[in-house]
Amino acid sequence: MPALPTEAVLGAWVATGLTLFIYSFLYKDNPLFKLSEHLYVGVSIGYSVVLAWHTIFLRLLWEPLAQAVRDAPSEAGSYMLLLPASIGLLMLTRFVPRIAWLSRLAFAFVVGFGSGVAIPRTVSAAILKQIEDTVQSLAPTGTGGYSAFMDLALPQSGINAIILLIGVVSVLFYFFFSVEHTGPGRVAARTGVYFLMLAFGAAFGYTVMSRMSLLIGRFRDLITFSGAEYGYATLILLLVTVLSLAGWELAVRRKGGKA
Amino acid sequence: MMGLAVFLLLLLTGGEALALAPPEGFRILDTPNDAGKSLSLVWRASPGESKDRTVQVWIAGVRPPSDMGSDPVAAVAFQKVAEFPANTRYVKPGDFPWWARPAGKGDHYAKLASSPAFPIEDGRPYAVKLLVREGDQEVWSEVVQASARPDWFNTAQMNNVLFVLAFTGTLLATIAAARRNPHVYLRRIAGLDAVDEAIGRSTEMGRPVLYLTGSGSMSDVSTIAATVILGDVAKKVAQYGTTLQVPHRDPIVMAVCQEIVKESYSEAGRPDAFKEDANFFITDDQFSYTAAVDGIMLREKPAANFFMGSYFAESLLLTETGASTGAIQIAGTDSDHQLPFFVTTCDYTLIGEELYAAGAYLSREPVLVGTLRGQDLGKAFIMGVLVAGTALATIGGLAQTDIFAYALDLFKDFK
Amino acid sequence: MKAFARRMVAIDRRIIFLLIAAAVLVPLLRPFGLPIKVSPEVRAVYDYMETLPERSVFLLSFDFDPSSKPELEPQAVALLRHAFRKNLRVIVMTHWLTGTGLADDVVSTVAAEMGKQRGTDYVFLGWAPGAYALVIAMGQDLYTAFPSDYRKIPTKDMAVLEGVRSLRDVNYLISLAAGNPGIEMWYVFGKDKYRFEMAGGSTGVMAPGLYPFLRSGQINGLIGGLQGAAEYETLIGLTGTATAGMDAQSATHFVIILLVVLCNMFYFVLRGDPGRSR
Amino acid sequence: MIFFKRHLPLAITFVMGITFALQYYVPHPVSEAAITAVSKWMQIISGFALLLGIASLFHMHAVKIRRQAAGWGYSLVLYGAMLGTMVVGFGSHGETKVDGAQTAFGWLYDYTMVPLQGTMFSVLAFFVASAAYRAFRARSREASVLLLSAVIVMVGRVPLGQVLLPWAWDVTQWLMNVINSAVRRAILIGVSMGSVALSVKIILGKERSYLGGGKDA
Repeated sequence: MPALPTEAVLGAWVATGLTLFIYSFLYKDNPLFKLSEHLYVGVSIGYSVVLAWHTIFLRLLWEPLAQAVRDAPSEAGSYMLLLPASIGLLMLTRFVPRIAWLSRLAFAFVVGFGSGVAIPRTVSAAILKQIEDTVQSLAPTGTGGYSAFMDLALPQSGINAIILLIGVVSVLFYFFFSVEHTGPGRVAARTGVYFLMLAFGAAFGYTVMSRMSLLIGRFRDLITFSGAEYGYATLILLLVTVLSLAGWELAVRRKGGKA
Repeated sequence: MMGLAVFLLLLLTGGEALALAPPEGFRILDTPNDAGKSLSLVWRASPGESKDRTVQVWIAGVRPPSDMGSDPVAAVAFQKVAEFPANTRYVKPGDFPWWARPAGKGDHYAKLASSPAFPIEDGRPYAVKLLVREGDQEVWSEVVQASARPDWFNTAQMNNVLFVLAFTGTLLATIAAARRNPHVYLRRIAGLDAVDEAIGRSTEMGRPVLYLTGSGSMSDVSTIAATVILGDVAKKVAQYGTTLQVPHRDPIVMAVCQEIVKESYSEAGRPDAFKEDANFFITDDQFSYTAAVDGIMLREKPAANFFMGSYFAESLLLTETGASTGAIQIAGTDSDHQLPFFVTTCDYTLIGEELYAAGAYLSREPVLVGTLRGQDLGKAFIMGVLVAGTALATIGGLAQTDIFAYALDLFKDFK
Repeated sequence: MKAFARRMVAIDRRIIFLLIAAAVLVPLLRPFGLPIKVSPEVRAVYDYMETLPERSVFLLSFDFDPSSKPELEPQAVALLRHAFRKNLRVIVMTHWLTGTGLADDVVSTVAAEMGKQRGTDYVFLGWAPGAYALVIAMGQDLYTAFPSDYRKIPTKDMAVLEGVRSLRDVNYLISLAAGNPGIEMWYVFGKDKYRFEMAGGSTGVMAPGLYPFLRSGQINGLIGGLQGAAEYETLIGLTGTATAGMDAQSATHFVIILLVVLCNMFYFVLRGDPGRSR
Repeated sequence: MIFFKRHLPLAITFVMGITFALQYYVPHPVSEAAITAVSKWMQIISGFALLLGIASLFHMHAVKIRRQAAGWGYSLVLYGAMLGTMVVGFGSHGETKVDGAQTAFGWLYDYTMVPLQGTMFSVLAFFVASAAYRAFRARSREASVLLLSAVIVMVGRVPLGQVLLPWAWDVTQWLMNVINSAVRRAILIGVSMGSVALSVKIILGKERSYLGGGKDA
């Protein structure tokens, strides 16, 4: 087997170490965990700054602006990009208390635009389209007739359309606050609750699935890095982490403080 | 009936014997509700259309009147821009709403968009004709003319506009009504009934009440609701004479909560019992905060834990520890991804909008109450539409009629 | 009985941590390879990809960051392999800043493995800010939204983008999303207006919330979590990391179910015990 | 002054909101051009917004260090990591790979950020397990229904479950496509009405919390 490049082996050691430090939180909140947590936030911010600089300020702002000005220095349109840049700068006045109110103009611009574009699109995609798909003819027509109508396994079958309608209406009713949940209202609201619970159960199952997948992904890396070509990084670092935790625990106890 | 079948059979088998007829009712129009540079063709369906018969679209730009010859159409060169089987491009139900229908049901409708091969310009007239072919037979339609233009309003989305306007109007009306009378009827939220029980038990056991406001900032609706509910809880805590602990992650939320708790103690007639350090800041860091709160739960064993506001992954760690200390736990959150965990680990959970409703219910703040009421009316309307719409669609389906489309189309999404 | 239950409930939770670690480790080291059943929502994506003619434009948006890598990277790899095998033109981008490097790694690796050329067979546009504003900008003109790709090569005149002016020229779009901006935003601001066909791939956490959009046809298919990725791997006949992880997935699910059952048994036994439960 | 500080922002919000809500219904090229231009601007403005967020984090930790508040050492670590990444990043011209070879910036991303971010959330798998054992109780009829449905989905979604209990797969499909769709649709409609209501209130100036910062007077 060809030897791995040094930086890959080094990388494996760093990655494994950080992973194990974070897992040390399972024992309890401790300095190793806090260290890697802050390291993570720091690296993320650093990475974002670098990428944002290159993408926004160079690629989207500076280069097109310079290009436009070079091509047509006398046309006002070439300087158009200075407008959003100055609105953006207004946002940063937040840090100067005396003129902080100027940032409101920028926020007003952004929030106004965002609210405006959202209204018709939300109505279209999340209200009208959803109503359209729920309101269906329940007449058993088309191929298959009655047996297809009653087929639970077919998501679009008539019986499922009825269940869907009951579900949507009863859950909407559960979140309806102008009527007391008594009499027929109670039946509807209880139906809504059971629909909600079934769906939450499904969400619960999917969330568990998701969390386990993440763990599997991390463990796969740890297994890879425990190999001989990486110098048994995982095994050695596991030992180091456990020993450091023990040392820390001992030191804290001796000081009589609480861990 | 029989005669028709025979006729159709003749048409299919002895097609060659029958002469091909030109398309009937052929017309051309500017494509409605678009950004221009496009024309639409409409013609009626005719019997005998099959995949063996094809339709070709030929188009020519008509020269402007200035250099027009004696016959503008004859003088220009037609170009073939599209070809498709004759049994395609029918108008299907649902393609257009009844108030903006360029062609009747069952007609053919074909859109011609500008393309590099044949650019269509706005404002310039174009002549179009169809060629119908089957086997070695060919027949031309008449030549029709139209010009394209961009439109200023998409009439197909009229229902969307109406919905937005009606909802806005309702909202303004309900907010105005709530300003006049903030005590409009709102149903009691079941989870709130448990608050008394939980605080009562804390008092009996002589243990503190723990209240968390979530991870949101003061601009989140859920945090606002959480602080309102805190006011209610604090008042009861003051009345019962037990202790309250509110650990925080956000200094601003903490400052607001301090004021709220202080006021609650005054309202309860126990300003002397108020302690400044009931609200305290731990850290803004998600997991360190969680570890610290878990520590409080294990050491001080509060008998009632409240989790209101928005939560992320920390919810599970918090409620699990709380459950293990045997506390009554009441949660309320709009973080739907955490709701399943709250429901299984807490005794009562305010789900999603219930949290906002509880906030409005307790605070009687006109904008909150009015918004809740407005949304309620909207929901009632939608529930009505769903039930009535399904009934109409079913009756329509059974009776094979489209008459209800006039109502149903209003609640479809058209482009 | 009660004493036993009380002792069992009070066991140190670190024992449970070890149990779940074992449930992951053992199957990863000793896989047993169970067959994977394909759901209709995943098959729909595969079937649509199969209908696309060669050189169709396929846009894959990596709307996630490294925290969802184990779930969404296998999906991305499977989809890219399929797209490259079908000789589609592949455009890759991301809405998530911190996912940029990851997306670049994945697309470069799969392209190299399938012998595809950057610039002629695929392009990685990188990240750009704006989320929904970016989608609108792309819908009108791809080249002002992304004047150059991630490697700073101008996008104009790139062979892979020939004839592509905006999102209207995209044949199929899949957003692999771990949250917002993601699938819903691509629909609301993209597909709804610019009329391309689209599907979604998501983390397990997100998937249930996307079913209303699937049902109404707003997305034409949905790949959910690692299981969805394994199903897609099965469909294209190339087993990858997702399939390899499914045994561990099975094991952990059954451990969790066992724990829930035990929890409720002890809870049932201890009913009415003061201080434990009400 | 009050005009600039209070009325002008509200006016801007109102005009922008109304204009771009109406824009949706106008297919004319003029309207398309308007939204394209403003979207393009928004991209750049959101770049500054990102900067704003980063700067306030910067500020918060600076305060912590200066006051030597509890755990200020970790803030120092955060600073070091951030500045280090920036130096390396700008040194590599923001490139993670050059001609197929990894740059120092790329190395930093691949071996620190990716594992750190990935691990933070995988820790939750352990807590799910411990909560499953200690807290997921069928304490009411509702919670029992929830747990039952969760168990079926957990069985139905993995190969082992499909072998042991084949019906669980079908039930899971039904739960997801019918029950789950219905509930999510109702929630979607409700939440969307809430967000439309919020947008309307913002445009009409009835909701102003987004303006925040800076006193009126």
